[in-house]
Amino acid sequence: MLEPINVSLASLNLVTLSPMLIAIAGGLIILIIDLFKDGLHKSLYVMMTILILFVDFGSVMGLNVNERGFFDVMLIDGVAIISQLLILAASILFIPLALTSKRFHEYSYPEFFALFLFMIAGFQFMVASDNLVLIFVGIETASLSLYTLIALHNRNNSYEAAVKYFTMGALAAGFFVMGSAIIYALTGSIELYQVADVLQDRINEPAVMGTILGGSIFLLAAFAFKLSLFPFHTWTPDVYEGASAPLAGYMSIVPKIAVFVVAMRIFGMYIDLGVEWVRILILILAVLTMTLSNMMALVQQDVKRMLAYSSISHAGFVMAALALDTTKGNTGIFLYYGLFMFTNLGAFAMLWISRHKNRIFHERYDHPYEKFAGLVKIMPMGAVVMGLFMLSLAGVPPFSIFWGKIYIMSAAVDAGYIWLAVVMGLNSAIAAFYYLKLIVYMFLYDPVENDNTVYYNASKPLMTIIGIAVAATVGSVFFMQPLISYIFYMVSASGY
Amino acid sequence: MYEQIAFYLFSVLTIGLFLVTVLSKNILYAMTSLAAGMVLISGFFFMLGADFLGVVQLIVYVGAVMALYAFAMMFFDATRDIKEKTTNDALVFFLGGMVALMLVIIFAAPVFSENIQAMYPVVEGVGNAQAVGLVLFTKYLVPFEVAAVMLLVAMIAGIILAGKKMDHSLTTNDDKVISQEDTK
Amino acid sequence: MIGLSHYLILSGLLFAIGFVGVIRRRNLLMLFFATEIMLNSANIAFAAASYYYHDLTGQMFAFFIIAVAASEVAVGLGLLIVLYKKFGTLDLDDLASMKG
Amino acid sequence: MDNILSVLIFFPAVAGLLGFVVDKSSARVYGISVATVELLLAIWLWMSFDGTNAGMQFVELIPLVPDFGINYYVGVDGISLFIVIMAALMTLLGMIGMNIEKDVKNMIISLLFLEMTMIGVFVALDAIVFYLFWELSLVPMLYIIGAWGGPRRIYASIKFFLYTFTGSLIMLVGMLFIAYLYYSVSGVWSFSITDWYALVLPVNYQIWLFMAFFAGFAIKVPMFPFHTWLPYAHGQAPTIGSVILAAVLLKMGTYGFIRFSLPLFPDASVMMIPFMTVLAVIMIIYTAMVAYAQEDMKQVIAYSSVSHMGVIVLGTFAMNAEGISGSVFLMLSHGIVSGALFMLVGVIYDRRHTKEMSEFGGLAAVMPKYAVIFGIMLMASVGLPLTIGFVGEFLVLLGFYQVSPVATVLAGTTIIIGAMYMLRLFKRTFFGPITNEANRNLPDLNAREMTALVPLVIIVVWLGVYPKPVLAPIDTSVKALLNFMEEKAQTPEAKETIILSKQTKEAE
Amino acid sequence: MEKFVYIALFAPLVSSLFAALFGMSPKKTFVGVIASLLLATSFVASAILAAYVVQTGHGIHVTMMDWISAGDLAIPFGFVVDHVSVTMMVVVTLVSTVVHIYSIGYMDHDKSFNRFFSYLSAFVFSMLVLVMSDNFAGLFIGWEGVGVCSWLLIGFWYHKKDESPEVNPSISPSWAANEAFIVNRIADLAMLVGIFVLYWNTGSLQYDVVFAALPYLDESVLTLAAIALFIGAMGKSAQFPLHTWLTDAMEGPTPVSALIHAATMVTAGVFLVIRANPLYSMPEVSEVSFFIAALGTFVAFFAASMALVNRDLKRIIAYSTLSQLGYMFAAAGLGAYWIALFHLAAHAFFKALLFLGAGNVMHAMHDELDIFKMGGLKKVMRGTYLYMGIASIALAGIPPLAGFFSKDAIIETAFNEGTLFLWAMLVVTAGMTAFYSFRQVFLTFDGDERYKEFDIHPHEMYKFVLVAMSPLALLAIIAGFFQGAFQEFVTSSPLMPDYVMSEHTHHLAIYLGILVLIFAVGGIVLAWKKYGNGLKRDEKCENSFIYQLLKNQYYIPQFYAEFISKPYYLLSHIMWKSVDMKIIDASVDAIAYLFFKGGDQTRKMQTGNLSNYLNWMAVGLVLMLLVAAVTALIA
Repeated sequence: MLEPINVSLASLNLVTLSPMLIAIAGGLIILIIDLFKDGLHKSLYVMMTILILFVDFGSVMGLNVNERGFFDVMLIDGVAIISQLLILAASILFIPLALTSKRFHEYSYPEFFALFLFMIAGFQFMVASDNLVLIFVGIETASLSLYTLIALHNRNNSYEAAVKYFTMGALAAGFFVMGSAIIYALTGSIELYQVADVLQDRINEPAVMGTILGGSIFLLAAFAFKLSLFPFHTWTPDVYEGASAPLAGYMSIVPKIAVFVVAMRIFGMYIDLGVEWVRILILILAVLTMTLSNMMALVQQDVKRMLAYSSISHAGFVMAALALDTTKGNTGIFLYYGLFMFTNLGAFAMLWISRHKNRIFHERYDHPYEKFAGLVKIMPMGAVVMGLFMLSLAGVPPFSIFWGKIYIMSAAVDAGYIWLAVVMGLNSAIAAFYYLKLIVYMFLYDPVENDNTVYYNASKPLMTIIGIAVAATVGSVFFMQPLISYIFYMVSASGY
Repeated sequence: MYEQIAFYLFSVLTIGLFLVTVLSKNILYAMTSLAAGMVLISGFFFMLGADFLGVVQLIVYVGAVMALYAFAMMFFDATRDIKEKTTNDALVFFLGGMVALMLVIIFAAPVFSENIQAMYPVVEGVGNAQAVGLVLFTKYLVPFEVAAVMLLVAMIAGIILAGKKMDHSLTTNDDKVISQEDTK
Repeated sequence: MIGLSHYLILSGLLFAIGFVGVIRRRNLLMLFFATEIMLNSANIAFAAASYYYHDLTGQMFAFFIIAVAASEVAVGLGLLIVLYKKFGTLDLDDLASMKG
Repeated sequence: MDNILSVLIFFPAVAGLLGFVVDKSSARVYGISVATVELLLAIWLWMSFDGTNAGMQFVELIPLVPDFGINYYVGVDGISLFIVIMAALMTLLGMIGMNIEKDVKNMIISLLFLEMTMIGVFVALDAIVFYLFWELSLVPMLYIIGAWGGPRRIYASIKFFLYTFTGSLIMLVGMLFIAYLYYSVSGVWSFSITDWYALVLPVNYQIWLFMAFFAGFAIKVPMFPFHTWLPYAHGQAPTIGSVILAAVLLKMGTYGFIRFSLPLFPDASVMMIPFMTVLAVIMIIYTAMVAYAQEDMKQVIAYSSVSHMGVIVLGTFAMNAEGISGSVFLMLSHGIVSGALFMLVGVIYDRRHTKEMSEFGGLAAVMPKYAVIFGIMLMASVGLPLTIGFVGEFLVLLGFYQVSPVATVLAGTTIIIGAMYMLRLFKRTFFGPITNEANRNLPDLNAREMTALVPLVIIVVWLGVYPKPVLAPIDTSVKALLNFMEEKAQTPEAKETIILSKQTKEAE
Repeated sequence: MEKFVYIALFAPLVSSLFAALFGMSPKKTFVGVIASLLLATSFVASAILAAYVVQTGHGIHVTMMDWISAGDLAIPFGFVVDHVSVTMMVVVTLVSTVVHIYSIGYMDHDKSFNRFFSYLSAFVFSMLVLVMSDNFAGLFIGWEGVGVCSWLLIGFWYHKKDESPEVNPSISPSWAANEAFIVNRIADLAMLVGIFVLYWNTGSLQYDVVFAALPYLDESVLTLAAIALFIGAMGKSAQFPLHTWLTDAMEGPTPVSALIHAATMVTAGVFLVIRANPLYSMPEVSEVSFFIAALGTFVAFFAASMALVNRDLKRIIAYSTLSQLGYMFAAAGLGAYWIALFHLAAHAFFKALLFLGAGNVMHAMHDELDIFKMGGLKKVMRGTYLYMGIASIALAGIPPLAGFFSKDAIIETAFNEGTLFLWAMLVVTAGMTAFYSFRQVFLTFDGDERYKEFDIHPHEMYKFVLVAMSPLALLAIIAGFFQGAFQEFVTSSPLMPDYVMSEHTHHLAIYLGILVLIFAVGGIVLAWKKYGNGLKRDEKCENSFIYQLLKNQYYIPQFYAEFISKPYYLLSHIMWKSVDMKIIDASVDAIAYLFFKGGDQTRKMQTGNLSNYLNWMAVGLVLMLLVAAVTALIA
């Protein structure tokens, strides 16, 4: 017979669960409100969501570093806290973009906001655990919500995008479980700290190396898909194109932050164990990703697709930092995404502003370059703002992403990977071309059609969000010091 | 001895059934063989002492999932033979073969470790369901709850995606059209 | 005597079959079948390892995999339904309006 | 006013921001007023500058990212002082001489931002701040070339941007590596150049780092074979763009060599002398030949810029006070002279909307004042004594003779082939009968153009006859630099090659 | 005395600036007058300085201000008035004063009258800087300054158009100006190298410091410095092979030819060698010095030979200038610096006179220069005829005119040094000189009046011009008598070594003189026989190879055009079109294109087809697994 188990509530450390619970509860509240009263305006839900996220944010802020909770399933280390903060911040920035002056399909569903909150809870679970089960379930919760959110945009491209994303995601899930199965078969555990202990003992057994590597490769393939690394990136441009512009911007940041944290936990472990091949493979993937996606971005005719490829390239850039497995490199990941968040979201928000329902500039694309031709004449501030975002993405100082870039390049140099820093530099130069192309269209060409279409979707909340993004992009130099020192402290406190 | 016979029999059957699933042109055959394969897999679970898992497998897969697929199949009117363009079979089988080969090589290594300290050991004399229940509701309670949320998400997703509201897209219609629809 | 490796290799073979299905199938519904196979193959590996280690963790993982598989089916079918309503087909070769 | 440098940097930027509010009709006057104030501030800087002090003056240090060693750190010494003044001067005169109808306001704002970045580059003492201004300067220039340029302006502007950007990113890696080395030695992150100066680097590191910085600077200078963006940029840019580009932006490269490469990597710099010499000599002769074949007036001057920049590079690597001082002085003189020449070409372009030499001929009779000023600038360009052009060129060649007589003779051919293309240009444009009727009634320089050009003529003659007020502070700082390099150099060859002046030696 | 130094130096500058003020106005006679007065002032100041130097026996050294100082280099604006420079100053200011006055008449009808005076005075200023400077850099200022003024003045009539040599044997002034400038620049480069050598080995550019340090220098350094400086001198003094520009420079107005291309600027090279005589006297560089002498002799003969057949009035005189410069270099190279300087001064007077006379002829003949189209002009132009005659006699070396003394001394020096070959060449050249001088005089002034065919009505120059020319004529006649005094004066300078003939030569001097005289008179007689009674063209002779060779200047200009100018342009064009555009720029663009092409290729993987995407994932996985398996197998 089994002994009854006594668990004290204090030992569970339930506070570690609070942020996710807040998000889930928030989602449920929204569903309940919808249940009681139909036809409420989306602005209510937007504000509700913001408030819930705000509370969530506050509860994350209140967490103590390096605590485990709930039978050690929950792991609240510095990385978990920063990544949650970044996820929540990006979400708070994202959700007001629903308040456009035109109506779009997804925002007519209160469920949209509930799913959004569940998705955030999923991400939060992912980053706040080192148990592969919880990570897996978190990933799937978030992903399933995300597929739905994409499809809710409700036009042909969005279904196509959602289906593509879903199908490839299912394959990636297969990779993930197979990788986990190999790890479990090898070590008898699915908790990373124990896996590390066991592997540490077995690392010298001659035949095991291949198996260790095999397990890591399935996981790498799964995460490479989520992080859109070459050649697992193919979904990205199509999905970004099919999704609404703000969601595409959101997808380029939040899921990636979450997955980076998990990847950092898993592959950091492998690299620490001295499985050098993992590092080499990651570096190969990273370099291929940034280079090839840059090249593909060069030849795009659509700004949104260009930004999609550029996001892939940025992810490759950051992935290279992950391969370094140094505190500085890992700090760089969060710093980079913390800065990328504002700029990229701002850029996608600018596309969102210019989204027109039925004015077809191009039979296929929503945002062809031609649409932005001569923007400076039609909408000078808009052009300047978009130009700033582009310059920032290109890494022109003193705009935000420049600081992330040099921090990561510096990390590469410190780790002895000077060639990598050079490759990063050259890639930035290639990338500069396609960002410049948009600037050239906006500033140097004459408008194709001189009307106010580009104002189409603008509203006060959108302007506010863009204003915040601009302020963060331009004034980044003034908050770099606190940002770097905070992230560095958090990352090093978690031992990465 | 029985174990060996059972293993090899089940293995061959499972592989055969799943091959039918993957290669058959007829969706009905594919689905039926998939369901049969799932049943056989639950057989493995019983062989491996995971009774609870075996039962869940039977209920969820054969009961729920297969039923869903069956409904979907009817919805899509996919009972007829499906024409698929399989242009590069060589590549597909090469890749599949390679994956199989690699996995065999990887698993052929002496992966089993002697000195594993089981975290949640199988207790002798206790039913599998009971033991599983204990672990599931202590250690894996959080994932369990998250899985619940996940299922909720799946439910909501299924409902709204398949719902009628999706038939009229607010995204592609002009605002004037939408407001007319609203007033209806 | 049947060892862990036997089960693992079986799991690997099943995974490869599912894998072939995923990359070969052009009909989305049948493609989803293949993903189920892949998930199930992992289940066998988990259950086997769990048995040989006398550890329940593997069964836990397998349990969650089943849950995930079920959820995926729900969402996947939901997506397929809207897709079918708009495109009238499940053939993914007809699903290539975005490219380049 | 101790923070005059910050004022100098940010005054144009603030003015640029406020410029958005100024009405289009008054933008030009606004710009000129701002630029005038800026020039006066720069002159004030000169007046309060202590010419006998070789070190950095008016230093300001504000931590920006102390954890990462990035500070807002600026200061000025004899080497940078005059380039700053020149930047302010050329901006002002360029604005005065500017003849643009389209989007004047945008142009003025761009110019003001450009001025900020130019001054920032030359006073920055923190590598990241330097890099920041360096990259930022590309943006307004891109706009200026792209928005007001010729038919292939977009190609030209993108080429300009990307080429420079690529090189400087490699330079950035070099900077990060030095910072890392500094960190590993001292345990503190720092990007301040003065801290780096204290760092003694192993020679093999020095060579790699030298090459990294070379990538950034060489493209900017632009050195052969990285120069091909320049003819396009100049060819397509509006007059004001060419003026600023030639006068100031190119100097960033050579200034970088002096500020970074020489003191940070003294051994590598000495080892690289043959390499740099070969490139510089090719640059001088080859581009001069290319200039000779040009049909477009502006292209002649564009290629001549490359050729003259070769002389500047050569002087930088002379490793003696004569050569380096000459090089710095030549930066100034080239800035003034090429700026003036581009303005002059602009004058004729405004009138005829063509720059082809074959369209002209006999202009001397029609536009005598123009011809006179062009002639003076031409003579300064070919290095006639008692014009500004001679002093630098003479000192550079004199200095470099100590390093390599053969290379000096080859480089010295610049005075021959330089004269060849310039005289060909002058002859085809100004001499001969008036063959094209369209030229017969061209108006001579108007008051606005005279206002822009006459100060340059005065400077050309003044600094040609009496360069001392400028040369002396430069020389003081250069001697200190050499002294420092000699102390820091590790290899005996380097110590031997770096030649201190007798006065410096005696002072020791 | 210092103020006279500055007056002498800056009066021409003031004059130039004053004239420049009116540079764009129509002709104003007072500009010319004031310029002439200022030049005269300069001359007077120079004369006073000369008197002072004669009296006190030592020079004046003033330092006006610093010019360039960097590193150890310190170059002041310093001026030295010593025996050598004061001689030059007097000659330069005198000739230029005369030329200024002459120009008032000559440029009478030119619309750019004021500009002309500005340039001319600027030239004089530069020339004075050149001769008065106390250091090599200052010399270089003047050196380049005269180059520019020469460029301006040769190209003074810039509005004439280029014509191919077949249409018009003379070339356009602007072309000639550029040629002169560029050829001079080639030599200037060498001169700069010389300056660098001296600086790096002596630490200074001041004459006194450099000369004091010479004994301590290596032979190679000295040789290099001597060669480099001499190449510099060759350019300015138009020595072979840099001589072509001088004849082309005759495209400038005639007063310019008189001042710059006969009396002053072209002698700057000689002046440099004289100035740097401590260097050239060093025993280590005796070979260089001998080369100078040999080259001088060669040029004397070579130029004279071309003068024999030329039909262009000014070009004949230009060749004669070239030839006489050869004489000067011969003397300087042989160590007879004071003789060279003396010939320089004497030559300045009669050659300027000759040119100004030629200018009168041109004025009369409406810019016609072909002497075959003249003849019999003595009837209308008596004064000019007289002046030209005197100058030609002086040039031919007929006693007692100046040329005899100066040239004979050079020939004697060649004999004295034992270089008999040089001596023989110089003697023969003396005969040729006489021949071509008088060929020109006879063809111009005697014989039949061929100009009438061309409907030209010649007239004599203004009276005041003729009066202004008289000092030159006077000096051309009497300068020779001061040979002794000059020697005594100049050689009293510590920097100027004396040169005296050996006893042996002294004994033979009278015979040598008579020999030269025989050649000279022979040349004149021959010229009279051939041309005294009008032009009789000899087809056979004119078609002979030698005649054609000489007429075409030994084909050297053609050689330069074909083998230097044209290839250079072609090469430049190739460099631009093929190398710069097709190779360098194209490779930069190719890199960019490569990325584009790569992007175009890579985007093909983005087919939009989900199945392909899944395949890509599979490929990625398999590739990575392959790595793992290989690792496993290796382990």
